[in-house]
Amino acid sequence: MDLGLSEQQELLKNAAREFLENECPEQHVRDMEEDEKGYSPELWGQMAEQGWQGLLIPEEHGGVGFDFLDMCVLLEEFGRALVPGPFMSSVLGGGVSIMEAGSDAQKSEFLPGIASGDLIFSLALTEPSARFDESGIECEATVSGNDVTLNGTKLFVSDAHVADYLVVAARSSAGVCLSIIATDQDGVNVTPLQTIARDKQCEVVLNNASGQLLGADGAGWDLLKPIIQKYTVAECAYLVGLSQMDFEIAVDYAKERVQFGRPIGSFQAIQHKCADMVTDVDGSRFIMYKAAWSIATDQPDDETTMAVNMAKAWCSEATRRVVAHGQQIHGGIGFTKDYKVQLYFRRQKRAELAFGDADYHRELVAQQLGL
Amino acid sequence: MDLGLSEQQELLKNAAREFLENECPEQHVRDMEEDEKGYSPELWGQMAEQGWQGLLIPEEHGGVGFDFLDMCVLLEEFGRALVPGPFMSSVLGGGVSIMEAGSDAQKSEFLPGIASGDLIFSLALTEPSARFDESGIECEATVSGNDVTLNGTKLFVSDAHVADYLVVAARSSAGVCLSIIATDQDGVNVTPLQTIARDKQCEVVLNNASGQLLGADGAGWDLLKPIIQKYTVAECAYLVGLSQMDFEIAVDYAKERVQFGRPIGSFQAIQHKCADMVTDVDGSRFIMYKAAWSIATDQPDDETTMAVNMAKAWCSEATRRVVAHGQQIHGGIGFTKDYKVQLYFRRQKRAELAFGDADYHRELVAQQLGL
Amino acid sequence: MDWSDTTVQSTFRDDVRDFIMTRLPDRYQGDSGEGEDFSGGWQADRKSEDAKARGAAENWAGALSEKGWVAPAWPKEYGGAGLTVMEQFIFNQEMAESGAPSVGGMGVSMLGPTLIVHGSEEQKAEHLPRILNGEVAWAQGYSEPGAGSDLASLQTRAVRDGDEYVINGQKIWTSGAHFADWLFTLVRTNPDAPKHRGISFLMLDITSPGLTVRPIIDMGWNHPFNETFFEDVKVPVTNCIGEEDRGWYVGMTLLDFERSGISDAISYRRGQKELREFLVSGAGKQFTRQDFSVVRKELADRAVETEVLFNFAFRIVSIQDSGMVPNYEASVNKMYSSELHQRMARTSTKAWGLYGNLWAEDSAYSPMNAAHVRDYVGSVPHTIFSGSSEIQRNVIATRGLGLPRG
Amino acid sequence: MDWSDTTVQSTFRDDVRDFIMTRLPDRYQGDSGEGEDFSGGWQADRKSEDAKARGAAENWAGALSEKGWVAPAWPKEYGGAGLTVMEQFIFNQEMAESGAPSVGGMGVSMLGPTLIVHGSEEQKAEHLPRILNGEVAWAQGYSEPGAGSDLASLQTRAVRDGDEYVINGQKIWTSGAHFADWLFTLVRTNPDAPKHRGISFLMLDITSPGLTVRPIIDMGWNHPFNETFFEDVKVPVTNCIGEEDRGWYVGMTLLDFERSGISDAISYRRGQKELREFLVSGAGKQFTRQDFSVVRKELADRAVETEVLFNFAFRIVSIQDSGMVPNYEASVNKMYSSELHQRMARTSTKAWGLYGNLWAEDSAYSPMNAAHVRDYVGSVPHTIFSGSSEIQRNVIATRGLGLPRG
Repeated sequence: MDLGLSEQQELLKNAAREFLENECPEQHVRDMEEDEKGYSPELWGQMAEQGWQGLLIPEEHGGVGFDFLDMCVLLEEFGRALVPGPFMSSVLGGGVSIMEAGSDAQKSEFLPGIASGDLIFSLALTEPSARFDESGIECEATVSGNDVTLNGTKLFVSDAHVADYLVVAARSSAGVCLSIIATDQDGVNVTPLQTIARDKQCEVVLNNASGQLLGADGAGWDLLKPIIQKYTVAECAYLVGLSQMDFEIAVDYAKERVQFGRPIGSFQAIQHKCADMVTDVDGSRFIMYKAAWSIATDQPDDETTMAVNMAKAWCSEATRRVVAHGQQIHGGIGFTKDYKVQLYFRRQKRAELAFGDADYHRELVAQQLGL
Repeated sequence: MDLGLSEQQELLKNAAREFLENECPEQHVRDMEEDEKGYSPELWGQMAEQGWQGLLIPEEHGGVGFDFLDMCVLLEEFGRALVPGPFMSSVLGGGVSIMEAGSDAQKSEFLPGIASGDLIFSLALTEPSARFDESGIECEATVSGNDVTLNGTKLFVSDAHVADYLVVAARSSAGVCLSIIATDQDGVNVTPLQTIARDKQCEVVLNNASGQLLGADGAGWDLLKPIIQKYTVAECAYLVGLSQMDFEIAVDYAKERVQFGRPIGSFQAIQHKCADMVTDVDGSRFIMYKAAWSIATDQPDDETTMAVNMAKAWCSEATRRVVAHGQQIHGGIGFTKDYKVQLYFRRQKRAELAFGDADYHRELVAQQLGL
Repeated sequence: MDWSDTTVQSTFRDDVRDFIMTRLPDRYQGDSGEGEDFSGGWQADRKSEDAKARGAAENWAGALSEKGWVAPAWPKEYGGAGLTVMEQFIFNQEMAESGAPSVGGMGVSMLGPTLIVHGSEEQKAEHLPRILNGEVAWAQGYSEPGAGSDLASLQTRAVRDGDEYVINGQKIWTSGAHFADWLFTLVRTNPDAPKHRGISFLMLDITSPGLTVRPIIDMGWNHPFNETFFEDVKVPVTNCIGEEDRGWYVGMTLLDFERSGISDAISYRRGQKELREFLVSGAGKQFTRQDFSVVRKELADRAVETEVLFNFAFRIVSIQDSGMVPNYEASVNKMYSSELHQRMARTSTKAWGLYGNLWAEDSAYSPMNAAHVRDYVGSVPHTIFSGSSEIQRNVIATRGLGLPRG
Repeated sequence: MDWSDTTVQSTFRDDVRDFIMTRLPDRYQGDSGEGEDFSGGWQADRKSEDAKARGAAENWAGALSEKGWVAPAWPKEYGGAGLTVMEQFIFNQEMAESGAPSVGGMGVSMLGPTLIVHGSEEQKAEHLPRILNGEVAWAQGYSEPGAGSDLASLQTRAVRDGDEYVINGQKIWTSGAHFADWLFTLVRTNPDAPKHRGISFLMLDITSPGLTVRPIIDMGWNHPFNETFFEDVKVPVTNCIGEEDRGWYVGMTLLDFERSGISDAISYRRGQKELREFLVSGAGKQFTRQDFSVVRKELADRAVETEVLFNFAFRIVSIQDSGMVPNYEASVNKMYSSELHQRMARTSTKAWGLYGNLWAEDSAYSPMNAAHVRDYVGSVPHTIFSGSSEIQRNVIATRGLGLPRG
């Protein structure tokens, strides 16, 4: 029993914080909101030099070979700094998918590129039905040997407009299958959507797009399960960092802002909001890490599944409460575009919704509780 | 548009408050918690002298002939004073049932006795299934002409142990039927249950109990609808008065109780609770009166139904929030049996549950909203 | 107790309704209200580059003006309609039900009544007619960066120099200043007096030299507010309303307006109805989350809460109609309405699942033109401006319930 | 980060578990904990009229004593087990999981450690052994009618008279005093000093002349608390722990106990599990409300929240295990746990619909012996005693987050 970080994790965290404070300041986040690509290739390269895109990837494939807990430590810092760009798309959506489902050849072909940052991947999971379950996969796949031809529309695909490859979940005659497709082909048509978080989620229309099978045909849904679990917990880690920073900004503001001759943080109404915020943030952190630990240490399936659903159920709501309090504590200034706290408010919503909000996961918890 | 009381209602309210402050003080409420009957026949008689049991009953049948809104004004005062005893059972469960469903002969036979307080009635609606809908009526009725024979168990029947007659909802070959049965017969076996509110809810076992039909055989459920609606709103009125008083007690305490050298009511944490309490109480009052007005002025059925469901959905939750805050503001003293505020906390739960809690009525609201 | 109209009220309601039906320009038909940035409202339209918008604003102002309904609450002698509180309420109800924009903005609601109570005859003669004929739109300059909830600590200085005040300082949250012609503002004329007693109430032309209006873009990319900077701005002393240094009390004048906030309740109810209808429609179902039942309960709660808000509004007008002045009740309305607004926006956004991400109004993928996610952001300041929820609860507790000040 | 035991921890856990399984008297098997009025606990049993209860209390105390586990946290030199914080945690976990009652009450948890830190050798020699062998049970007399959250304003006076203090005043909420033999209390010895600096920490025999213990019956008809009245009660000055007038600091001694509150989390989880199992069982279904789906979501939420509480407990012990002292984290635990307790009681009660009325433990109509409606009442003071939620939030904000005091 130990809820502290390991020495290696502390190092990773401190290095990430320092790096991101320098290289991904608020202005960068704002710039990327207006940027067509939504990320800076230069920063992307620097992150790769830090070994981050390859953090989870084994050394034999050009990565660093850290475990999933370590990745969550890093992603907390990403949330704190609101790092824009396709990091999670490429690392979780691409890297993890290939690690979980890929052949040795595919691992050798793609993982080094992901680790080095030379390749950008994304996971094309959801469709206009916006469902997270197996029946949500309706995109048509025609499988012939190792070749897959795809027709259909995938929606809310993060960063597809800058991805070199997509991991696509589709439905073949054998069931759900995964495939890897290159985006630079005629059959792939990507349109970014405007979102509350000003991130890049895309419509991807597949019209006889061709690619290669990833994992066995028909095994796609089983293969997706650990991928989705990791991605879900990764979103929780992002939310933890995001809400921690929102909370810190709000507490700092409450100490500085004076009204009625005293700092507003001396008023009980503000103090108690701050107390609730720290409770929600801390609660989020540990329930997220429990799920991450459960994955990283390969705990029994049912325990891991429960831990993941609980984490996303809690983090989705708790961090929403945090950013709402953050806005209220700031008063008018917090509502302006120019002040930083609103960046956190808007981005919370994206991660809250990603892979299902609290209601979705609460339902899964209820089922597992035998209710 | 006018949300104020009429002159007559002001008079009724003031008279009731003065009477109850004198005749139904806290000690009386406490005494009746331990009393086997649960009410004082003396006070019961005095209330009848005030005309209260007959408030709704037409003058031709010995009553005062006020309308349902007036009754709710009175019941607010009952809630405020936590009046123990079978008033609602007899007046709403008996009087209203007979006014809605009774023949002229039945009205002449029973209403004067109800109005004078000589007869006590109660409505035996729910059963061990604890359902409020038509399918919850499973008690067997055998109807022959005007005679009804009953077999089954009714549960949560208020004040049945002191009632002279019960209005029983049962199921005959024709559907649901209502009947009036005397309690002083072998086939009626009444057992009071111990409750959180220390009111008297009873198990009533019917074993070939005989009585007379009330309304047409098979028409019982339709006849029950306006009875249940009025009873439900009456419970809301009781809750409004109860929560108003709980709130007033808490505000007074917050003004008097000194900690850290100042009244605790000067702390924002307490002030904001009080502000939320008054919002909940006021919200309860007007949504209750809207439903009562809708009934009293015979607004269209769908509007009345919606108003009633909304009132109980809101009042059930809002008053629970009020009494919870009331306890918290009082700190330790509020938890003692000897201090008055706990009486309100416990009684709120009974009325919250009566005729369905917030969740039950919220569901009905959702249905009517087309959801 | 009566939730329905008297015969007289009902006749007046019919008049208003007929008038709106006949005279409301097409542009405002079926409109669901002004945008967060005043788009679609009278203030924006009268300064629009689009001649049709300008025409609609002008026509509608003209039509209201004929009936004296630009300023329904003003006394008739000043060109208002002199409506009773209950008539104002019915008027406002019908305007809100039809989504018709009001005309005259803060000139009608704030500056005019203040002038009527505290202004000199010259001031009234100069300004009131130009508010009523739509010639001049007003903005309010009260808040400052350091004076928000604690407004009386404002620091913008006005120094008397002969027949003029010279103003230096900064105002913030001057809503609609970018559509306004004139500004009314509170400034400090006596820095040595206790904070409420050194403030004056001034009017000034927004084009005065030294006065700069800078847009504040909000977190929803709208432009509802401005910062206003004063650098040696000169204002004739005749533009001071009421006595010098007594401006706090001039600014706090309780206006004889109906203060029910009924239009919020009406707009919430309409919004929820539109949402529910869309949700169960064919077009809506394609967006609706699979596990819709989770939202169902919340939608029912929001409907009940809106009913409570209606009653709070009815209560206020009942109090006023009986000749009394609401106390804490107006604070309850403001607090409850703004918090309900935020809950409603959350519930609505939740209904769309992943589609709750989408911001573009014109995308085929955005359910109901992304109105709800925009409202999720746009409702954020409603618990902050015009007296934050914290301030409202303080007021309810101390002024309303008599709890001792902290 | 690790949610599992190390090998060493796991071995110790097995030891504790084996011990409990072997030695726990039948009376405590499958017990789900002490009642609100201490019924079923060691304190009540040792004074019970029922010889079997007394025997069980004695046997269990004896068994724990053999292992030194009556006072697991005390240093071995004083007869404790000298367990590390992590061992204490595991011990407490296993005790809670099995529902085994702890022994020694406040003598072990409060008075003993205070004596160990501040007591004289004579005081230690006199009192510690009698706590460990179960001979003396202690109660705490801190709060007064006028000194609740503001404890330091306590007024019970002790006046030095030769070798004795003479005490006059009143204490309240002296929990368990009706089962106790001795009382430790804070009294004012110097009324002229600043309020924290005129308080002394005294021990006294509960049978001292002039000392009266009166039951407080709570709103659930239980008797957990007492009022204690002092009329010229005489206490030898040798019963003062630490210096005179320094009692506030003696009383606030931070004890080297594990402070995770893990037993709450364990009892909540067990309670929820029992409820869920009963709800879906045949026996449960007959009580369950028709529209059960409304409770389903809440039950899931409570389960998630309990997981959060577990982590808060794990966090505390992790901090302590690494040699640091928890700061605001213990306040988070207390506040969160007590508020969760109330939510849980509401949710559970709601599951039963009308059956949520029933109070009788022994009625066939009471689902699960009316445990939930009793808990609905019984959980009321949990957000009040031992530092109310308001106080905890103040502490979190000021001590934890460094916000300025109000």
